[in-house]
Amino acid sequence: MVIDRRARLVEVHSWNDYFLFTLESPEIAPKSRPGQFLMIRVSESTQPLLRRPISLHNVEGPRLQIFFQIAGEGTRLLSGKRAGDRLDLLGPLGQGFTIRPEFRDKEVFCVGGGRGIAPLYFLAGELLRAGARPVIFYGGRTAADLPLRDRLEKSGLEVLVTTDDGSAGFPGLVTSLVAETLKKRRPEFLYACGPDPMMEKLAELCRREKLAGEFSLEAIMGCGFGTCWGCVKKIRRNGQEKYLKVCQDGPVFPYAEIIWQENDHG
Amino acid sequence: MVIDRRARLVEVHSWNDYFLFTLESPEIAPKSRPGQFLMIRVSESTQPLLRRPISLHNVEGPRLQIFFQIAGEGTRLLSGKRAGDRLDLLGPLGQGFTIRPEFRDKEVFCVGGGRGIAPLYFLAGELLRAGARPVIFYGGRTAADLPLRDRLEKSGLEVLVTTDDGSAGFPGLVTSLVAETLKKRRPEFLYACGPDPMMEKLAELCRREKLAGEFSLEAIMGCGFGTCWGCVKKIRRNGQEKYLKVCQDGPVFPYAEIIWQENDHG
Amino acid sequence: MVDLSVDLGFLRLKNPVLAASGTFGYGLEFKPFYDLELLGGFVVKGLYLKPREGNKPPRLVETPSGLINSIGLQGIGVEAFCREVLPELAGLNTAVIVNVCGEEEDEYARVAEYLSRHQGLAALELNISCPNVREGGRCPAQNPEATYRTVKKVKQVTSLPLITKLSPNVTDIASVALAAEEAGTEAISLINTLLAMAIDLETRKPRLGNIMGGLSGPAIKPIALRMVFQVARAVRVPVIGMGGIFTAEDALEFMMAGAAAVQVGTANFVDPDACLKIIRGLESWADKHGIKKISELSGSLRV
Amino acid sequence: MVDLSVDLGFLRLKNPVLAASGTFGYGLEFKPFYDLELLGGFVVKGLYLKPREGNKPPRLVETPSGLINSIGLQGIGVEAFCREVLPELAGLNTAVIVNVCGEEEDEYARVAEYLSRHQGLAALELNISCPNVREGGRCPAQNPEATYRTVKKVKQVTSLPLITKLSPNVTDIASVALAAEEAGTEAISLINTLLAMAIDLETRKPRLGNIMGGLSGPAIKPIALRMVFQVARAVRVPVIGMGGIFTAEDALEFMMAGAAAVQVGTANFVDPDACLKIIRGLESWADKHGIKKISELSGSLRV
Ligand SMILES: Cc1cc2nc3c(=O)[nH]c(=O)nc-3n(C[C@H](O)[C@H](O)[C@H](O)COP(=O)(O)OP(=O)(O)OC[C@H]3O[C@@H](n4cnc5c(N)ncnc54)[C@H](O)[C@@H]3O)c2cc1C
Ligand SMILES: Cc1cc2nc3c(=O)[nH]c(=O)nc-3n(C[C@H](O)[C@H](O)[C@H](O)COP(=O)(O)OP(=O)(O)OC[C@H]3O[C@@H](n4cnc5c(N)ncnc54)[C@H](O)[C@@H]3O)c2cc1C
Ligand SMILES: Cc1cc2nc3c(=O)[nH]c(=O)nc-3n(C[C@H](O)[C@H](O)[C@H](O)COP(=O)(O)O)c2cc1C
Ligand SMILES: Cc1cc2nc3c(=O)[nH]c(=O)nc-3n(C[C@H](O)[C@H](O)[C@H](O)COP(=O)(O)O)c2cc1C
Ligand code: FES
Ligand code: FES
Repeated sequence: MVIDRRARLVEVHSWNDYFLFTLESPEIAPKSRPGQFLMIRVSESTQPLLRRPISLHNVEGPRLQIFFQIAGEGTRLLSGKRAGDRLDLLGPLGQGFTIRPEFRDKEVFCVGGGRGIAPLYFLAGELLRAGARPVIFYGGRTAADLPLRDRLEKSGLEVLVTTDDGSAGFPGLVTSLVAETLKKRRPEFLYACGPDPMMEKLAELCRREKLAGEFSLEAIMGCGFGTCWGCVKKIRRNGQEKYLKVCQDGPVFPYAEIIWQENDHG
Repeated sequence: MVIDRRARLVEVHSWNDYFLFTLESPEIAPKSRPGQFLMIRVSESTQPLLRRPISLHNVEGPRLQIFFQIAGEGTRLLSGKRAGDRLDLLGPLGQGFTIRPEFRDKEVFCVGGGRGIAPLYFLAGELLRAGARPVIFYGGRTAADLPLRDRLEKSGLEVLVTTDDGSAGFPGLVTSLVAETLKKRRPEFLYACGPDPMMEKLAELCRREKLAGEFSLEAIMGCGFGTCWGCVKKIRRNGQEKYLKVCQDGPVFPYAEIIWQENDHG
Repeated sequence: MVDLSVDLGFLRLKNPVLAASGTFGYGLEFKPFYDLELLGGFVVKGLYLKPREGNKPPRLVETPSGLINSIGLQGIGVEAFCREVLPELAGLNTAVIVNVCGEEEDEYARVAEYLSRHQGLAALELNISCPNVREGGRCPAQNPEATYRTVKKVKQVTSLPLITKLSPNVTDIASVALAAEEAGTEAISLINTLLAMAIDLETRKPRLGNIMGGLSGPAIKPIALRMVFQVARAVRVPVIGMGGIFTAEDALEFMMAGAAAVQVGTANFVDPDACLKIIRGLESWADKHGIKKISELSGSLRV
Repeated sequence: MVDLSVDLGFLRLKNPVLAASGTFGYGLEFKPFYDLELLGGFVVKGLYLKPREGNKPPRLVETPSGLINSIGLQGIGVEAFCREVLPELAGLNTAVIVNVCGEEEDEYARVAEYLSRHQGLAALELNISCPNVREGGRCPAQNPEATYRTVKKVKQVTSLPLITKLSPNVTDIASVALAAEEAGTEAISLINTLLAMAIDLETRKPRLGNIMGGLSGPAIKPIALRMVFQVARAVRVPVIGMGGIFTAEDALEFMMAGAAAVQVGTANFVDPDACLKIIRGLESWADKHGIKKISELSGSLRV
């Protein structure tokens, strides 16, 4: 866990309100694992006050990438940065995804909804390196919400695409495609990142199919490094239900531990 | 008094922390008089909250210019704008300088300290147009604080320059040069804009020399158009001492009306 | 199209947006920016019996997302107001409300009485909550008994509807609201500014000539919203909410928390047409969300 | 080079900067960022007798230049703290202070008593001002009598120096401070958070699971500074100021207003090394201004 106040923004790609940043942070990049995240300072003033949590999208040597969507003021400010600017990063934070040796030569599903695709690219790369066969499910509202489709396909990954409005790939929810696919193929493990309702549905599916898996949760974060107790979610662990910190105990949790509460969706 | 939310920033010049912006505002420019000012929105967020008062530095057709120095967060944000950006202006505001017909063919002194030079360029232009002979006194701490020297001289104006450290022009305070000059030359009127201590000294000088004049005051402004009563200064008018609004009754006042209070300097 | 009108019982507003006292001058200052009749109404600057000088400058200091002011109710006094300004406002087809001040309880009553003899006012707003005129920022609204007494006295001398404006500088805002209600106020408005301070390190002096002042603006919105929520649950009279409202979304939060109408203060300085923008924003939010009457939203918070 | 040390009478600090309770975990979380011994000290998160679950999420919401939290003092309880954490802190050459909580007056005393049996603590901070654990945000520090009783009770069971932490949600903060002083507190710290609220328009629900929460950060600084000024003028015991301190300049304002030391809260989230930066900033400001001892600045405001 390091503060890098001068991470250089090397390259910016954008598609409408989606952005892919390449940053140089020789202190943070080499320590990073898939599923971990950064806390990024988006303003020099007091407005907005807090850093913003953004997943590690990819790492290569001293460089790291992030992929994000404009959701509000903070991400809008972030999107205004230009190549050459310096960013203030804190990271890498949290527990990443687990990659087990027994995944070798096995299929594993990686399900991303919307901006939830962000950490799965890094994950898929590591899975390939570990000899596993990742299959990416990538769901969006419309074709325009799938900006990473090309990038994923070009990496030699199997990518199954869905859109709510049918403008690209399988028409319907990504969860439906996963359900369909599970009828024919049985993966060793399922990773997911996306909106809570998507993940809740996936959890049901996995439970029914007795499939193990890990999901990455979002929460509003005060600090990102375990000190404010602001980001907790109800987690069932060792037989006990407790508020655990998404930033420190997560953001990745075995889905079976996650207690989906209706009030947590908003 | 108009709100122009989309005044286009046409051109930016800068010298260290001094900036000259050319803006296109066909609604505001033609209505503007020297000594009037704009209230400029510097941030889209709530920080800083208020608009910033900046004098009209010049006007030509639908274009206007402002000249400002970075003093804090607001002016720093303003300085970050680029050609092509749109600015949100409110103006023209306040009572400008008075130009009397009897100034024709007479010498008038215009004394500017630091950023206080801003409104005097516009003023000098109008004085020339009215047939008067403006003499500019331009004081700064060092040569670097006199970025407009060239521009003024190229306009065919008589420009007398002073620096506190002697790095350019007459060494010493601009008030000393005015005092020296008054021993030899007697202007019809004296205009001034600059730090309070400079103007207080000039007021004394003018009083002693029985010279009429108008000074432009600064005050922290809430609204800029007379509604908050936040910008008041003690003014002696019609035999009464009253708190008048700098934004609406000023910023230009006959110097004899201004009551210099020690506590108002900071 | 949504019906924006709201009925306060004693007063029908064409929309729930009023400009707040002290931030809207005597109203006329805003004529260059828009037609005042588009407003639900406006509250003119606080008036005493006599003209007032106001406090020593500097009177303003900006703070993070906020503004501290120590104007101290500089103004022309109620007589000059009725003579010079009121005739220009009286014919307007919008609710014109006067903010009534007093050094002591009697002066409130005398100002109210004086105003009641004139035509053209929709209501009086009793400003028992200004932190800028008494030693240490104290005001009657910090005390339920003083609140009760002042409201009662004023009610006795005027038949104009009374809105009592509360101070946030209290331990228990609901108890003050209840005291005002018991004394007969027709409505409660809140919040006035929070007592605050800033220091200039170089001079080692307070940044305000008056040492302390009142904090307003977005910084205080979360506190104001909480207080409106607490008061709306406690009283039966309508509540008019304010404190840091800059957007239609801000206004909607106050309405959901229980406000029947809102006031917009500091925002008028930043954007002279802030009230108008907020009214338009309410309209489009309501239309987008299929709201037929804006008043349905008041108190619609699900807790 | 300025002498940064400050003497609180009962405790000498190497510099006036403490990390505030609830924003610094149990201290250990900050070890990756800097050497904790560089701090004047730190206050660990509030502790009850037993472990506590804390409040229902969401627990945080950002507001203009501020943060509302409704953590509700989730924590491991004083026993686990003394067993598992304290041994790691006890040897540190800096002031380690524990923030003491209680459901009722007795629990405060029991937590204090339990802690007093252990080595390694410089002082206790009595948290009678948390708005997140009782109905409607109420707390003992809203009442001078309850404050007096609680402080008195705790004083009877501990010989550790006591810092009483006050709530800003009061009409007259000085009267509460005086009550704490009379009951024997060695110091006063203030302010805790301001009771606040935010609403999600789409769900029409409060943004916090707990409905209300406490506002902190730069937004509240002007209010905190005013209260520190009022309290420092009223009491003789040292005052520790906090509320929105993000920079050395902020800290200096609090000292000039009368604080002997300061605490840094929310800033620790934004910049994990905020305290360190503030200490360095104090040093360079003092050197630039020819200040020999930082403590000279306390109460140096010219009014
Ligand atoms: C561990 C983690 C990793 C993340 N990784 C990515 C990523 O790689 N790419 C990406 O685009 N986004 C990511 N997010 C989400 C991202 O942090 C939020 O979109 C962002 O903080 C919103 O800030 P804002 O100021 O733009 O919007 P705001 O105006 O603050 O909020 C806009 C909306 O988003 C909600 N929101 C605010 N903060 C969060 C949050 N932390 N989590 C979830 N919802 C929030 C608000 O309630 C509001 O409805 C991640 C979140 C977490 C917790
Ligand atoms: C009528 C008028 C015309 C002006 N014209 C110009 C101009 O043409 N060019 C130019 O460079 N500046 C001009 N100023 C000054 C300019 O408005 C301030 O420098 C600016 O508002 C400071 O904002 P900031 O956010 O950068 O600094 P802040 O951080 O707000 O303040 C920096 C310092 O400046 C002081 N200050 C803040 N606001 C004002 C103010 N309104 N007047 C005086 N001091 C202030 C503060 O107390 C502080 O000491 C003018 C001011 C007025 C009142
Ligand atoms: C400069 C200024 C002057 C004010 N004058 C008055 C006043 O005369 N009477 C009054 O009741 N409130 C006065 N207020 C308080 C506002 O009406 C309002 O209650 C407060 O500012 C909170 O709302 P806001 O955050 O929208 O500004 C004043 C506020 C400001 C900023
Ligand atoms: C997330 C969070 C948790 C807090 N927990 C505690 C606590 O356990 N005990 C306490 O006395 N104060 C607690 N506080 C209050 C702070 O210690 C401090 O009084 C307040 O936040 C104001 O300072 P700041 O603006 O610098 O944060 C907490 C504040 C925050 C933001
Ligand atoms: S974000 Fe602070 S503990 Fe998780
Ligand atoms: S700045 Fe508001 S009255 Fe002058």
